[in-house]
Amino acid sequence: MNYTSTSQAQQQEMLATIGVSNIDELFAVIPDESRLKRELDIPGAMSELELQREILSRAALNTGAHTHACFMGGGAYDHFIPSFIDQMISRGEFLTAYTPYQGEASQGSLQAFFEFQSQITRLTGMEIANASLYEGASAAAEAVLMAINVTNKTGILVAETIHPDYRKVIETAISDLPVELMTVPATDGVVTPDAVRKLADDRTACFVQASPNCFGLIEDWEGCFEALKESEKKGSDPLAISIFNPTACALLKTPGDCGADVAVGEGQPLGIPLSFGGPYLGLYAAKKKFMRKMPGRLVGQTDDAYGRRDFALSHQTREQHIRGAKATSNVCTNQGLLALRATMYMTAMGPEGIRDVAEQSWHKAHYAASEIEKLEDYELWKPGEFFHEFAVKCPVPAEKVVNHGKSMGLLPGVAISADNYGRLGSTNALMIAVTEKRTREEIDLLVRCLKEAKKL
Amino acid sequence: MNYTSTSQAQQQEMLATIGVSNIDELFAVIPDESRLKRELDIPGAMSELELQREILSRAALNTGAHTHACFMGGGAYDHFIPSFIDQMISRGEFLTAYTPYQGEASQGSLQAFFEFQSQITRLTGMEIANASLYEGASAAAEAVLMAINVTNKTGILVAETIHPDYRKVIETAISDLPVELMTVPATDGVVTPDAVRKLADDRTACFVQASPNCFGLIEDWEGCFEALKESEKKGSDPLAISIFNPTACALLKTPGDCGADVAVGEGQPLGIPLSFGGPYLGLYAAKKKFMRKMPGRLVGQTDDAYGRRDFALSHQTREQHIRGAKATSNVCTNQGLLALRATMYMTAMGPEGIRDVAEQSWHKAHYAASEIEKLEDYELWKPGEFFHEFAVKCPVPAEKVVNHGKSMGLLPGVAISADNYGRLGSTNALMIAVTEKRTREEIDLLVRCLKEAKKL
Amino acid sequence: MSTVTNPTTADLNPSTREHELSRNEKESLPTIFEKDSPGARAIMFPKLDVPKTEIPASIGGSTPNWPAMPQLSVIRHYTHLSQRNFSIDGNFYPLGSCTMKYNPRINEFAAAQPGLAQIHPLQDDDDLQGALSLLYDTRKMLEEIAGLDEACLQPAAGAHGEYTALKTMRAYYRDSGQAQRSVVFAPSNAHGTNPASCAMCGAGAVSVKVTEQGYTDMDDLKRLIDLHGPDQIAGIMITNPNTNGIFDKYILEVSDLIHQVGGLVYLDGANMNACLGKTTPGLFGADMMHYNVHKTFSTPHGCGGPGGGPIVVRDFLAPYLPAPQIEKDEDGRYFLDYNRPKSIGKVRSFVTQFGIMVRCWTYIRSCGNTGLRDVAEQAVLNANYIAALLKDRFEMPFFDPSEGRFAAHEFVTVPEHLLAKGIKLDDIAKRLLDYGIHAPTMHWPIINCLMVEPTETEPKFVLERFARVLHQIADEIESDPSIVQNAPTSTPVKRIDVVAGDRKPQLVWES
Amino acid sequence: MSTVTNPTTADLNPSTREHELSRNEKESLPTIFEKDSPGARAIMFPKLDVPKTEIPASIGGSTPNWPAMPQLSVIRHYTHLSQRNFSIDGNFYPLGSCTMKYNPRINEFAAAQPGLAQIHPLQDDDDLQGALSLLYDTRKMLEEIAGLDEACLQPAAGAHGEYTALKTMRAYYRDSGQAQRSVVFAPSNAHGTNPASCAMCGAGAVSVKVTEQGYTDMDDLKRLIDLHGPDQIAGIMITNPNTNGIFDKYILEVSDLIHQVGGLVYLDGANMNACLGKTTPGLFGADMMHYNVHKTFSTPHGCGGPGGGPIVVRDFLAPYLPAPQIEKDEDGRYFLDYNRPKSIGKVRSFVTQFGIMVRCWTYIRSCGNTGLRDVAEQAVLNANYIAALLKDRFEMPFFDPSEGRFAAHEFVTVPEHLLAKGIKLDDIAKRLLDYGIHAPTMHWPIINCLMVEPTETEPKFVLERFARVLHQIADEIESDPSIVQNAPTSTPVKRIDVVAGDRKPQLVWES
Ligand SMILES: Cc1ncc(COP(=O)(O)O)c(C=O)c1O
Ligand SMILES: Cc1ncc(COP(=O)(O)O)c(C=O)c1O
Repeated sequence: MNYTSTSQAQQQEMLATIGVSNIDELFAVIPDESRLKRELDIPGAMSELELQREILSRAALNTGAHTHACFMGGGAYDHFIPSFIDQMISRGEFLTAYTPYQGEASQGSLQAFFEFQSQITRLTGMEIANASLYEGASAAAEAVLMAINVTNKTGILVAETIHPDYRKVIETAISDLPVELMTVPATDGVVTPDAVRKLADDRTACFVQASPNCFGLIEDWEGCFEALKESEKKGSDPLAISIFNPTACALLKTPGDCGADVAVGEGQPLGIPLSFGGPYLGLYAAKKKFMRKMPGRLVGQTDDAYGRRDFALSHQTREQHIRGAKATSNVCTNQGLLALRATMYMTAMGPEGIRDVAEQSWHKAHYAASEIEKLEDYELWKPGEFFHEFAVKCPVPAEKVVNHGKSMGLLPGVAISADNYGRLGSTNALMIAVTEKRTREEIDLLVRCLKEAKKL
Repeated sequence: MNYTSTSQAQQQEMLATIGVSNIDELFAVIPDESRLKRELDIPGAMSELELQREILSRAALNTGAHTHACFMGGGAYDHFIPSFIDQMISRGEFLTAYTPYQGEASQGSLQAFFEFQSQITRLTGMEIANASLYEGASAAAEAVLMAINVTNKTGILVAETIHPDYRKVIETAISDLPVELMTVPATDGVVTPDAVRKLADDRTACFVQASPNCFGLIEDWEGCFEALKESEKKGSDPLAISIFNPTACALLKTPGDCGADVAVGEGQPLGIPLSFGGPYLGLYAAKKKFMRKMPGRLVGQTDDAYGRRDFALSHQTREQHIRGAKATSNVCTNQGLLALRATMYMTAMGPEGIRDVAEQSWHKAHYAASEIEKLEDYELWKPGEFFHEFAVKCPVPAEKVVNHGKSMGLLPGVAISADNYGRLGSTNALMIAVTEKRTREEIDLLVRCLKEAKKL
Repeated sequence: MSTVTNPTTADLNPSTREHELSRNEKESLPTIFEKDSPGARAIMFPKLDVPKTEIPASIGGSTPNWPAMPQLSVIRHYTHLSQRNFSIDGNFYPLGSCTMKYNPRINEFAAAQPGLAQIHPLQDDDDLQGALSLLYDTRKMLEEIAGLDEACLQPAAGAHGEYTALKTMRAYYRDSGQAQRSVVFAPSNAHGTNPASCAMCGAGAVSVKVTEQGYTDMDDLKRLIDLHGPDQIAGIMITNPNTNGIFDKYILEVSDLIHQVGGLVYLDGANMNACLGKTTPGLFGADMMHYNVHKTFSTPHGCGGPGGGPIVVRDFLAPYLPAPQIEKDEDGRYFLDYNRPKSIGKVRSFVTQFGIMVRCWTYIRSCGNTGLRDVAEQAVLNANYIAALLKDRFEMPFFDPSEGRFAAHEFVTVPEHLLAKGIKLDDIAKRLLDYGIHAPTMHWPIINCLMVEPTETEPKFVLERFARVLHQIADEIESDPSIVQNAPTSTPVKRIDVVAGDRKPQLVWES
Repeated sequence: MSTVTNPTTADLNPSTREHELSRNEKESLPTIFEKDSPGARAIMFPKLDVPKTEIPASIGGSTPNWPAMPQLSVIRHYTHLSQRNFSIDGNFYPLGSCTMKYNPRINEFAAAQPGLAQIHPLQDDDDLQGALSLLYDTRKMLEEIAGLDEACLQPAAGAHGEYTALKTMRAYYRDSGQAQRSVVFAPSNAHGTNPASCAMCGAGAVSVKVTEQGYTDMDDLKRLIDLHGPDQIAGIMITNPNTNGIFDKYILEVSDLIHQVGGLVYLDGANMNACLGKTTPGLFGADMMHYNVHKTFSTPHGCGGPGGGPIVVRDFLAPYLPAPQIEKDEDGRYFLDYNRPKSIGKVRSFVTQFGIMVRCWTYIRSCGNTGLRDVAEQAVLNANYIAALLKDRFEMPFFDPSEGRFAAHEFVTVPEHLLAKGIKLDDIAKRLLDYGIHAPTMHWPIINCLMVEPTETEPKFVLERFARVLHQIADEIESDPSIVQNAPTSTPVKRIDVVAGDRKPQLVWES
């Protein structure tokens, strides 16, 4: 079923109008040696009935948050999603519209993106925000590229404690550029202002710091960004780039509160399903002065021919389709529908609702941590405040705990070994995330799981 | 969460405008002894998060067509449903609209119902159809009531082989009326024209016959209706009422082909989920001459003030809100959204698609029957042609087969014992329905199940 | 057909274009019968994987006939159709007696779960404990809210509930040697389904007068009892709050009187939204009642249905209810009980509008005990608030705060002063559509009235805007009646000629 | 705020009403910031069931601030917003180079399955064999359709694919001692992402001329190779069929030339819809390519995204692709392979736009091998058909059947004759909106052009109507240009002043 509907008789009529006798004449320009003279080696067509069956049977091979109580985080969190979102987002007028270049025919998406931008700025305490990038890590890389572009400097300071994937994506992004990445080392799992002070100098373009960081710990953005800004005296004007978690922003100090120039983050917690890591939502907010340097689409409020308020894409001259090689980024297709999900989520939850999510996640995570600390041979791996995720040092390899948990209907967390955390990892370290969705019963079961795993 | 949103301060403003000081003043008229002075004894409010959890856990306690290959029928069939229907039907403009009394604000539903009526007439070979009744059995009862009303006669002939539930619903419907129900006996599982001839006389109001009947057998509508009409000579003008299966209509002779005056049926096979028996869809079609006697809403094509085509409810003077006790029926709320599902299904499938469903169901059911017949000690219970459902006589109680099937991932069929089929049932009889959704593999598994069950 | 494949001028005029309609389109939309794509298929099937069996000519028929469409055209067709409807999701919908409250999406989530939507009605009880538990809970909660003893979930809508209850009532009388009792009273403002249901049950519906203040006319009731003879009285069908939008002051007197003569009181529960947690039918004398779960319990109206009409009755009537009943044994196992020898039988196939009951359960559990009471309070407050904002200009026979006469959850207005300007009630209703507001219920229970029910889920600003719009329409009528007489102007079609439709009925597509 | 709670005249004028908008509403819709319902909650949470832990003041922040809304208002807001969009589901959408084909709903069904939508990206491979099998299949099918060796599913969109491929290319050169190769050619009609991606990879994008007939200018390419020096050439990014809507006649010459100087050929796969099963990039010389699965493979555009930009490369480039790769071992077990020592690293978190790849799998398996070829054939036929219907009146520089020059799956027209009447290209585009048709791509690849891509899923009658409408618009321009100059008139807003928006930018709500 390929969704075409033109009958052979109709095709003949069309060919006659064009003035050819068969479809292959239209392809005549393709050089003979470039023609595919066999059938593609992929299976034959399937009916929708067969597809439904096949998809259900593949899906049945997976366990996940739908079958197990999920304590996994590491950048993707199992939050509650209001039921209406799936139904609303599947409206064809949202699902099947293109980028809103034709403003008159796209006021729906434009206004939604404008509201999204406004909500993100209010959530992060920043001045402006774009209408989405691919996902968190590449948004962070875009921030670094903007910093290079804005400052014309070469020193990229990155906190040791940003998530290893974010670091890799930044490394890849700058790999062909004449800049240098320097790691700001952590003490007890967080970076200190002193460590920043030591490395920031007249070549510094930016400093990137995540809070919560890759151990779930809350970093001292305020102190570190202040330390960074001291390098102004050394003749640079580096950008403070914060990587934030949008849920945490409703409870803790925001990037804006702490003096960030740019705030990037993964928007998945805002009503987006886990979906094996994508499609997610890259959030990008900044100070107003970077408006013309920012990547991604911006929607602005404007007027129509009758002077009535409406919305349109703004500052398109920053973008690749106008500016080509001089564009602020190559991004074109973004994550529009996910931004819509996020704005629906934020509107429905309201600030109080997001605050509830953040508070309950906080309290439940802290309850879990305190119960785990009571267990013999288990301890929190790092000191310091955390939000809703924390690292536990287990007396056995974390894999063992994870496997035991599965048999109990749990996904106990993310084992952060050298495999995924490199030097930062440890065979016995388990990252546990607790969202508002987890019940006390499930947390208690997790604690039992840890207790039992030790003895296996 | 009760979905209200008025704050206490707003309530105070509103009360002040009304001129009272608290809400209870508005309820003052309720006599003291009629006031509920305690809290309702039902649980406290639940959040959506808790509801999602609770619903999923209750749903998980059920097995069904989503977990087992379903060979159950008996009035509800596991057919393929195109994926788009669920998404389209959940559009608020369909889901949350009222009955289309305000035509200008309801052209969407009106046109859809008009198209539905038109498709049902073409499917059944009848001249007109209404926009739905509750479900099949009560639609059959409505047909009998119309026959009484139209003919002013008292004899209700009912084929012995209509589904026992339909019979019960008809019995209940006429229980307070001065009419008499007579059973037309079956021979080898079907009613013969002769049997009809014997009972039809000058008092006959109607004759009700289902095909496929309660054994899945195809009845001789044509012959029986002709025999019925012979009673015209005896001074009556009875109505031939056929109970049809809409899928079968795409393959077999239709009620219209066979001279039915009224055709009623269960519309569930037209894209409606099994959903434990409801909400389903009562189909009601008739000859044009019964237009003013029919129950249920009718949508007609008409014009607006500019003479442009539009649609409106038609012949409302038949209905209870205009005619009260003289209405053709008491029906008010009907099954609108299910009629929408059905018309979406019929439009998407197209006549060829429904024919495919009917043909594949036919061939697969006949394959299953022939394989079962090859089994030792199993046989088809009744001779005669069947459509997609047939009764098997098992060497063991049918319950045993059913239970064995469950352990193999099958719902092997409906055991038609005295419990549900009364005199027509048999402990060892199993009704097996095979739709286009069943694969040869599943059918072969069913055959194995029967074979094994014998030995348990 | 020709509109589809051949260019026509209509096709090319932006205001009468045919196939690709923007959402502002105000013209007729082609029917599926005008959209042929020969040979197209929106859905295909797998190749048959079993041997074929010939279909005997004696039983075989022909394939039905309507145009084929590709999947894209199907999607567009229904998308365009949907865009031509008002709905709660898009519009304020103050239809009196219809309780057009918000339909929560968690309800839809619930009913769509495969473990609920894909279960067969004839599976064994043991395999459906989750489903049966939901039904059992629902049954019990409906009993509690009614203040009555036993619920039956079988009826598919309110009218079906009336019918089922009347059948139950008559079976009870037959069984207790009072088969002669066949007179059923209903106030003159009763909903049309009440007398129609009586008729279906062979019971004579006798209309009782309503007083000027909108209550049951006790004198008339007494007169009628005498007239028909006390031992002929089966009972009364009464709506409370009644369709005049007020709690019937004499409800206890009415039920006492009926009970005294040996009759039964049936409560038409369409207006239960005003009662939830504040009173129960049991407390004001009802012996039986129906709910409209599509009103009170937020299940969607779906362009006219499906609904749910569960009934609840007192103990002594329970044996006559349709079978099966949903029960729970001592071990906590749920089961369907078919063993009801005195039952009236069945009023439908299978057990109930299951998907609707799942939504009903979800809603009641969402609200919770005090939340339901708050629903009733807010619904009543909202109705009175609008009434108060309008009363200076819109005559309200049954609303007078100065005399302590308040509305329940809805109110009735007969705008005589405006009608005196020569306009028709319809004109006001159609003009409301231009403001994006669905018309209230019209001409019922009184000729020339509007019956306004805002429901509890509308925010205050929506109520205020509605009042302002009605004032504005009153201004329009006073300054230039043609404005409302030409309404609606912003709907996809202009004023529809319903009468013409009835004169030359065309109920199916004719090409 | 005041618009919400206080009556204003605007609020009462049907044509400027504020809160309850019918679908014909042509006025501004209030933003969420104008819809405060103080204290309202659309969603509530359960009571906390664990002891509280105090939040230290040193880290605590304040609650963000925007208005609360009840659930009904939320639903209405997004329902109303949606009604202000054109979409494939509602409109013909002939956007050149965007391949706005029908987005099948079975794709959405697939991606929404809990077993696919609720799996965590860091679960063990063994617990995700279903998910990994879908990705592995997708990878293999994309390799086959490309005629290249190894696919990488990581990139989130076409531009991201370009970026990933260029990074891969540069890593390959570095690893093979040719780090100096940094000149990347792109024809002057290349999509803006091509040079922008080059810039992000520190590669100089050099523009190559296009001939009058729309092909790559071979002479210019040779000249540029000489100019920059053969050993400086990293490669060329080429789109084929190109953005002039034609298969590049010289594609083999181009790739041979680039290969001769040691460069690589990158195929921008935006136009793969015209190639499916008819040719492969591998067969015309590409070494690497990206797909836009939101174009070719029917995943929805979602108001701008998400997309998917998987790339496929030849064997010798594969070691440099991002990790992880989806693999299958001898036992048929699927796993993620992180062991790629030469990999460029990562271009995103986790593995891929999983939900999009599920839709892509579903679509490819739905079409099947020959079905994909038929897609390409119908897409090309449809484009040529429209071009043929329009060519007498709309100048087409690259379409001339009499000379055997046909369109691929899209075509470009520069309506000079009409523009000469004093109208702007925009006027035609906006006038199309009035007919319910989305505007084609404009001013690209040539100033003043329309680029029309109908896709294969549009039925013939839609193509014909589009042609008729364009003829009609031409008539309008010839008779009275003001008609098109004042367009659109039937959209919710009139012609938007984009320039003003850029002058006084307001990018967030200010109350
Ligand atoms: C007072 C009253 N009674 C009965 C009914 C009939 O209920 P249903 O439409 O559910 O059959 C209605 C419905 O509008 C009603 O308002
Ligand atoms: C030719 C061409 N190349 C590249 C792109 C960019 O792809 P994406 O939007 O998926 O990033 C596009 C998108 O429109 C395109 O048309």
